[in-house]
Amino acid sequence: MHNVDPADLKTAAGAGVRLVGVSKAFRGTLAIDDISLNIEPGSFVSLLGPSGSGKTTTLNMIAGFVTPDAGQLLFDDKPITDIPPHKRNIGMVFQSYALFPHMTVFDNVAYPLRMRTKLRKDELGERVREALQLVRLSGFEDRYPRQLSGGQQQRVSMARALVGRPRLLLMDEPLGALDKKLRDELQVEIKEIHRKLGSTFIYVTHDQTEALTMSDAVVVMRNAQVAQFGSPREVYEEPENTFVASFLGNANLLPAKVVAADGQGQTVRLSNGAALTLPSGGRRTFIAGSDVMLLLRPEDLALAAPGTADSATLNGTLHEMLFFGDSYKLIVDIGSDTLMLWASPREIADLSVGAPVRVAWDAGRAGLLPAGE
Amino acid sequence: MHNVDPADLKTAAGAGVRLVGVSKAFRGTLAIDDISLNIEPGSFVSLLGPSGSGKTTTLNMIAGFVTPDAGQLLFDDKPITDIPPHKRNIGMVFQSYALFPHMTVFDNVAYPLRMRTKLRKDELGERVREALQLVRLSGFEDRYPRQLSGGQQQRVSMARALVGRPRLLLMDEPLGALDKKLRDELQVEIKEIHRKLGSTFIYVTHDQTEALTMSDAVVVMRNAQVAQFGSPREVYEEPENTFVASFLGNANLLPAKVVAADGQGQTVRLSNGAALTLPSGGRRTFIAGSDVMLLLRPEDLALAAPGTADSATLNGTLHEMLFFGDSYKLIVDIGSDTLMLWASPREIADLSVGAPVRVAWDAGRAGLLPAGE
Amino acid sequence: AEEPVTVMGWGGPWKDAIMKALADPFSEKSGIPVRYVSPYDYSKLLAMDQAKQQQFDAVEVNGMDSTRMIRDNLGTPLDFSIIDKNNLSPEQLEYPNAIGACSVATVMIYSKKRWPGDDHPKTWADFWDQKKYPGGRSLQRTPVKTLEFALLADGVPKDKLYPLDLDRAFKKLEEIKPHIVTWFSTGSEPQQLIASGELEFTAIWSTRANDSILNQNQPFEIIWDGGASEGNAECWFVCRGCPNPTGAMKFLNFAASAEPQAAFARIIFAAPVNQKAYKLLDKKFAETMPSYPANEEKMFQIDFKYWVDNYEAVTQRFETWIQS
Amino acid sequence: MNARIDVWVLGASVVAVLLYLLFPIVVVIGASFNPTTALQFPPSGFSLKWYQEIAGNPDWINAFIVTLEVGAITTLLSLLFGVPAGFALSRYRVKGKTLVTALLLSALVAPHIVRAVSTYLFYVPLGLNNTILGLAIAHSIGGIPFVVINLGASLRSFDPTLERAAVIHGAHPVRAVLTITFPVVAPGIIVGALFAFMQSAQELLISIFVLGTLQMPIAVKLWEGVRVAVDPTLAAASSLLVLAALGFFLLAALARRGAAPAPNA
Amino acid sequence: MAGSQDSGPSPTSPAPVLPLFQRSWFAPTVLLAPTLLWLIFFYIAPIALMVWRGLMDTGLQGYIKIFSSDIYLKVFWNTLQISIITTIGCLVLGYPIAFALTVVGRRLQALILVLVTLPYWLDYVVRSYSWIVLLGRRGLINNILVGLGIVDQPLPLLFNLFSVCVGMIQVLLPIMILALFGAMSRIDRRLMLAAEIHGASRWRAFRTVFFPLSLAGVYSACLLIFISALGFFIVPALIGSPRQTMITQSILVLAETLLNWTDAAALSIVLLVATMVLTIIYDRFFNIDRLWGGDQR
Ligand SMILES: Nc1ncnc2c1ncn2[C@@H]1O[C@H](COP(=O)(O)OP(=O)(O)OP(=O)(O)O)[C@@H](O)[C@H]1O
Ligand SMILES: Nc1ncnc2c1ncn2[C@@H]1O[C@H](COP(=O)(O)OP(=O)(O)OP(=O)(O)O)[C@@H](O)[C@H]1O
Ligand SMILES: [Mg+2]
Ligand SMILES: [Mg+2]
Repeated sequence: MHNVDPADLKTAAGAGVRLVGVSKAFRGTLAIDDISLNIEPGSFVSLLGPSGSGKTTTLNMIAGFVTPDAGQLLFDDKPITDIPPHKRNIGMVFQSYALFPHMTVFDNVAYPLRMRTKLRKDELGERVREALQLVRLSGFEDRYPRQLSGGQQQRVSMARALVGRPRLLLMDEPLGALDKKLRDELQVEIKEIHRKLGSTFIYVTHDQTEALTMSDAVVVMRNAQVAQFGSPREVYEEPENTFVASFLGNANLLPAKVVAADGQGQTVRLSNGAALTLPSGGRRTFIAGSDVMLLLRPEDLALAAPGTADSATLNGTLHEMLFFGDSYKLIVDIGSDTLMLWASPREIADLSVGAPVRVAWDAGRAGLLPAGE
Repeated sequence: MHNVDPADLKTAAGAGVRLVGVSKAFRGTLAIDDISLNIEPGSFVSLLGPSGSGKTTTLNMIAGFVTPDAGQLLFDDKPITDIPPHKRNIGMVFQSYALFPHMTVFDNVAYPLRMRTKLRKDELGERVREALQLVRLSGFEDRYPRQLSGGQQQRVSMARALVGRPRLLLMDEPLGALDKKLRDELQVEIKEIHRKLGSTFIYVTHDQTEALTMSDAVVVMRNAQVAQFGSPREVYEEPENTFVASFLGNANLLPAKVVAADGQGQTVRLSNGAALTLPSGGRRTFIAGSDVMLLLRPEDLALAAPGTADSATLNGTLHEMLFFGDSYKLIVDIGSDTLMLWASPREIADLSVGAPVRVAWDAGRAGLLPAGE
Repeated sequence: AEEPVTVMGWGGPWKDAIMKALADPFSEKSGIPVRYVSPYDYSKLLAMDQAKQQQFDAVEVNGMDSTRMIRDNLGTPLDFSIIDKNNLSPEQLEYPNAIGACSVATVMIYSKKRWPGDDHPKTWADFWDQKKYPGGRSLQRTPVKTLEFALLADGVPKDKLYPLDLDRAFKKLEEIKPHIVTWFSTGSEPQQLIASGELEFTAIWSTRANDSILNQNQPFEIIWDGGASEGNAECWFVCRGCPNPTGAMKFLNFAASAEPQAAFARIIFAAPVNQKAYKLLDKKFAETMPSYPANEEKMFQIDFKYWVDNYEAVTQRFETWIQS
Repeated sequence: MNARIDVWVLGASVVAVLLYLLFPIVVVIGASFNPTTALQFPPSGFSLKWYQEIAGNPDWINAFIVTLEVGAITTLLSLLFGVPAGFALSRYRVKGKTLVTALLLSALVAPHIVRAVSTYLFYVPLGLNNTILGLAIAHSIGGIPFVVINLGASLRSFDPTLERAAVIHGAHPVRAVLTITFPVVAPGIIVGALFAFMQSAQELLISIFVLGTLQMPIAVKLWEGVRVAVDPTLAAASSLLVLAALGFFLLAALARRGAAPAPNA
Repeated sequence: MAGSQDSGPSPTSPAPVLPLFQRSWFAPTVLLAPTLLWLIFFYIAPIALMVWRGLMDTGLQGYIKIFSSDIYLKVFWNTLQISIITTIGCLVLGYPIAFALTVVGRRLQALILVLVTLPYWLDYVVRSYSWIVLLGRRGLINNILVGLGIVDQPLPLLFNLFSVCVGMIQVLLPIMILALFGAMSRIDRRLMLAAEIHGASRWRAFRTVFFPLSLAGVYSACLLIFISALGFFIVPALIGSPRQTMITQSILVLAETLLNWTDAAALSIVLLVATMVLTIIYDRFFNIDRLWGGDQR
């Protein structure tokens, strides 16, 4: 499928980007509220967050399209205002594509090359065709943007951003309009390009799997602020609050009270009365009596063989069972709360809704978070 | 979270839609090629397919915005041309949102009610607020579309389509710009509304999980044609060809040759020499000597305990291991081909890339598809 | 080559006539080229003079503007060593620094189709008599001549017109106002309106009347009685401060002589002032000319002196009246 | 779509308005074939003699050429000054924008006779009278507002993200405007340029004053004829102008065929 | 159909953001200054000089005369009345055709556009002749009406307010249509589809979506037509009656016939100032920024 060898790509040093206490309001709506970020040169950073949380605005600010009301933006440690946008050597995929309607696909993609380089005609053609091949659009060179479907337009926009091998690539949901299959392919391509180019990539997505698999660091945004900034593993495995926990992947969050806490571990009691003990580890510790939220990821839960009684299991009834293609999603009612977990087709062969089930949990992987948001 | 009781919603009989041999070309590009579909009244049908496969065009045709070059479109068994668009009682979410820029969010959403009903002012306000609450946009009533983020605009578009409780709802990637969490919530809402309304829903998506979980029937499109039309289970478990198999979910497709076929089952030989026997079942049967593709879904594969030798295992080396949040994706090299499978964090605790592994497969769930194409 | 003479005047067919009858033969004879500039615009001539950038050498101006030119001394004294007085007739020398160029008049014409018999309108009183002679009529949108016509219609003898009794004239005009189809302002308007049947009778320039009747065969007839003659007031001048006064004098010498005047009249129906030209004209044709003595007698002479002095005030009054 | 009343009503009103707009053309072309000197419609016969007269008369041909020259320079000047002004007015918060606008629009109404006399006097020391350039400069005052307004209207709908996309991909902002913004809003600029040309071609009084002694654009040529006498030459000249415009449109259409495809399929 | 550029979601404000031009006085100054200087030098200065000379010669006499005479007030009123009727007429006749242009196919669109712009090339003077043919007492309309016995006296259709408006509308209609069409073609057609699919009949979709969106274009087109109409003189002179005398005709009489340039200049200044005042009033109500593409509110 991908015949282009990204090893051809010239390696450019990635640019470092720093935001220091940046804010921006639109007519009263706070779109960015005192954000500070340090994006390492050459890293792949994803911006992740609910719709309207300020991702596009942050990107526009880095590109220089939106001037912050307060705070400072540094590009390679220089204030960004010292370098005009067209000299920053940035590539950008716009959420609304922003293809030039009066140019063919070829000319759209060739645009950055024509602006930034003095390539010979054949070299230029070569590079453009290469970029189009990367996004699986060979043969569409002579079409105009309005003759393309939504997803095709998005891919042209991506080819245009990549073709110039920029030092910083800003991508605003570049795969948003694509199907899973193409998306998977292009994710691999993008990572490959990132590796070979050495540029800094800032990637906005609303797909947390995408963010987790592709990035060196993830910025989780919420209400114009940064909810957490860290490596994919950190934000997934050690979320700082329930928002991050539930936004990234699926999370069973059960209200609980710490009943005992010592060097051995912490014991919490759920609202249905069950008590669970977590071994002490790198996680947060709470004093006895605190209200907490117990975080159990569905993948750390499994159906236990019926009959076995164990402190690391919870009893419940099967409330719902949903077909998900490769697996089934089970909702188990454990009294005051429900648990969600996955099961393979084999495991549920003899189960039906309403049946009593036991859920085993992995105490070493459970976590405690402060209660109340 | 969802305080609106969809039981309030008046139940309207869903409309039936039929396409008979419909085609449409745009200046030489065949966007729809002789498609026939029968969409049952009240059903939830998803259109799924790669970017540019003709989904939006199909929807536009049903809405009456694009006139077919050939074929016929029936709406409740009447040719669609007999009913002007505004009398068809359709709701539609446009891929490009198509919000009225001169109206506030409130007026946008109230539009279908003002056109189709003579509600009192307070009833109207009630219904609009209800719809906005469904899409989690309470409090945005007085904004104008250009003051909203991409995802927020999309949700307004959805509220507008839903508010009139139409007999047919056409949705073109209505959740495309939303994050997974909101998407999951709204998927549940949409299903709930579908159940209560009884309307027919035609739903375009590029997300196969969405298509499989929400629909009564799935239309998989490819190159302007219908690749397969059936229930989610049918298309997932009994794909008619390798395209459908690999487009829906992940598929390991291994070229193989049938070496024996009898009442007991079929034996195939892979290119690395391994022979596998599939029990006879409802699937397609091939005569001995045929070239086929062996379909093994990742979820039907598992790591087998090392050392055990079994006809239902394949030997290989671990080629790659990717973190996916709730699980790891493993790529196993089995000589001529690779296999993809999932493993939980616990299972891979002691594995590293390069290690020899054995993969167990579920013979009862494997499938054979015609090779070629 | 000789320095060209720049001549300003009316354009269109007028220009063609000037070129054919005057300019081309002159150039042929003298070798001096003539540059003819149109359209006629007296304000432009004035602007050039004010700017001390006069570019017109010779101009032929209408009666009103002649009088103004003389008043404002925009002309140059004529050099009678170049201009041969013997070729001229005395009428041409009535005004200082000027030579009579052509004679035009404003007259009434009526449709012979409408009134084929002898019972046709004959006087301005008839023109005013809407009851006896119903039909479309028009007058020019200017107080000059129009007020005189009104007074004639009201019974003022033609030698007692000036100074005009304005109140009486406007009172009389008030009678006809509702019956006027249009107040024309260009020479071609009444011609068009006759051709398209909008007008049964109208005031019209004699040149245009002859063009309609003789060239376009419109069934109309001129009433010379009570016509307004410009007499000898339409003159050639050599402009003050012009670039080529000598050439201009030479041109005037030729243009004012009998033969070119006759040729000019034949083409555009503008009557010669030089009476010697009548010898060259066909009798039948001569009878259609306003300066033909039999015709001139029936008309009154416009008193341009009166008009130049009162033009602005009366025009303001006329415009106020006509617009209300 | 099947036949519908609203479509019929719309179609009928379009046809009616077109008839109204085109009626004078029909009359003028018809009258230009009249064999006698009267302007008459329907013509009393058929004759091409007025066309022959034009073809044989260098005055008419010169008038066409002068009109083209003045119009072309006017258009150029209007674009040169109108495009930057239109861009500035629609893109920036400019102090006194209302005043600038009022100034521009007033140029559309300023009575031409006053502009003619004042421009003439003003030109004397500058030596611009009797030059094509001088007239074009005077006409550009009336052409600039058309360019500014049409460009402003087009820029209004222009998606500024496109400009951002160009800048971020390496185009200097000025280059972004030149390679992206202007091509996209080109139709607006072209319409403005067309208007600028037309107002120059039809302007009368300033032409008479500024270009007085030697040359004469077509509008003046027509007007001076009318003031004295109308004959079908005027109709023929007008008809030729219309036919020339039609030919120009046809050529443009032919040239565009095969170029960029339809904007909204 | 599939998402074209011009209407994609672009939530951030369309404010001028070209970074080079962020020092906000610099670029607009560089861009506007030549044009302003050009206008001031070749348009304002000549008139100002002439007015100045007039003031030197005769003082304020010209202005006093204008404001103390009924005739000029009447002429101003005529001008205003005719311009308003012309503007409304152009709008009423031009709107449907401009709308039709946005819905027809490309070929038909090109054809109609050519037909619409064609009359623009016809000389003012010659085309007024055609109105005599149509509207005269012996014109086509009266011949038909009298011939059919609908009326027994020919209707007075020519040389009055009616004919002036017929003539002026015909002259200005092409500009109106092009201006409206320009504005309308920028409206996203999919919005009409969205309206129809959500229950609006075509007429209501037009009324509630297309029409309000077209208003900005309507306002600026009307201003353009109105202001152009103010300066007309040939049409009212040839097919109007003296009662429809417009301001430019009066100025012409003063300047050309009476050679009174001082008063002519004074009257022109009054007209120019009136135009500017109208523009500023327009700004108050409709926000001049719309003309230049500013924000809608
Ligand atoms: N021009 C504007 N005027 C007013 N509010 C705005 C404007 N642009 C953005 N906002 C608001 O600022 C907030 C952040 O918007 P932004 O576009 O950055 O969100 P986002 O994270 O990109 O969302 P999405 O995933 O939906 O694209 C939103 O609440 C939005 O409504
Ligand atoms: N107006 C048009 N002119 C030319 N080709 C078009 C036009 N509209 C669509 N197409 C082509 O028709 C095909 C189908 O387009 P369609 O918009 O239906 O795709 P889609 O399945 O909705 O894709 P996506 O998921 O990317 O939105 C595409 O190849 C597209 O390029
Ligand atoms: Mg966004
Ligand atoms: Mg689509």
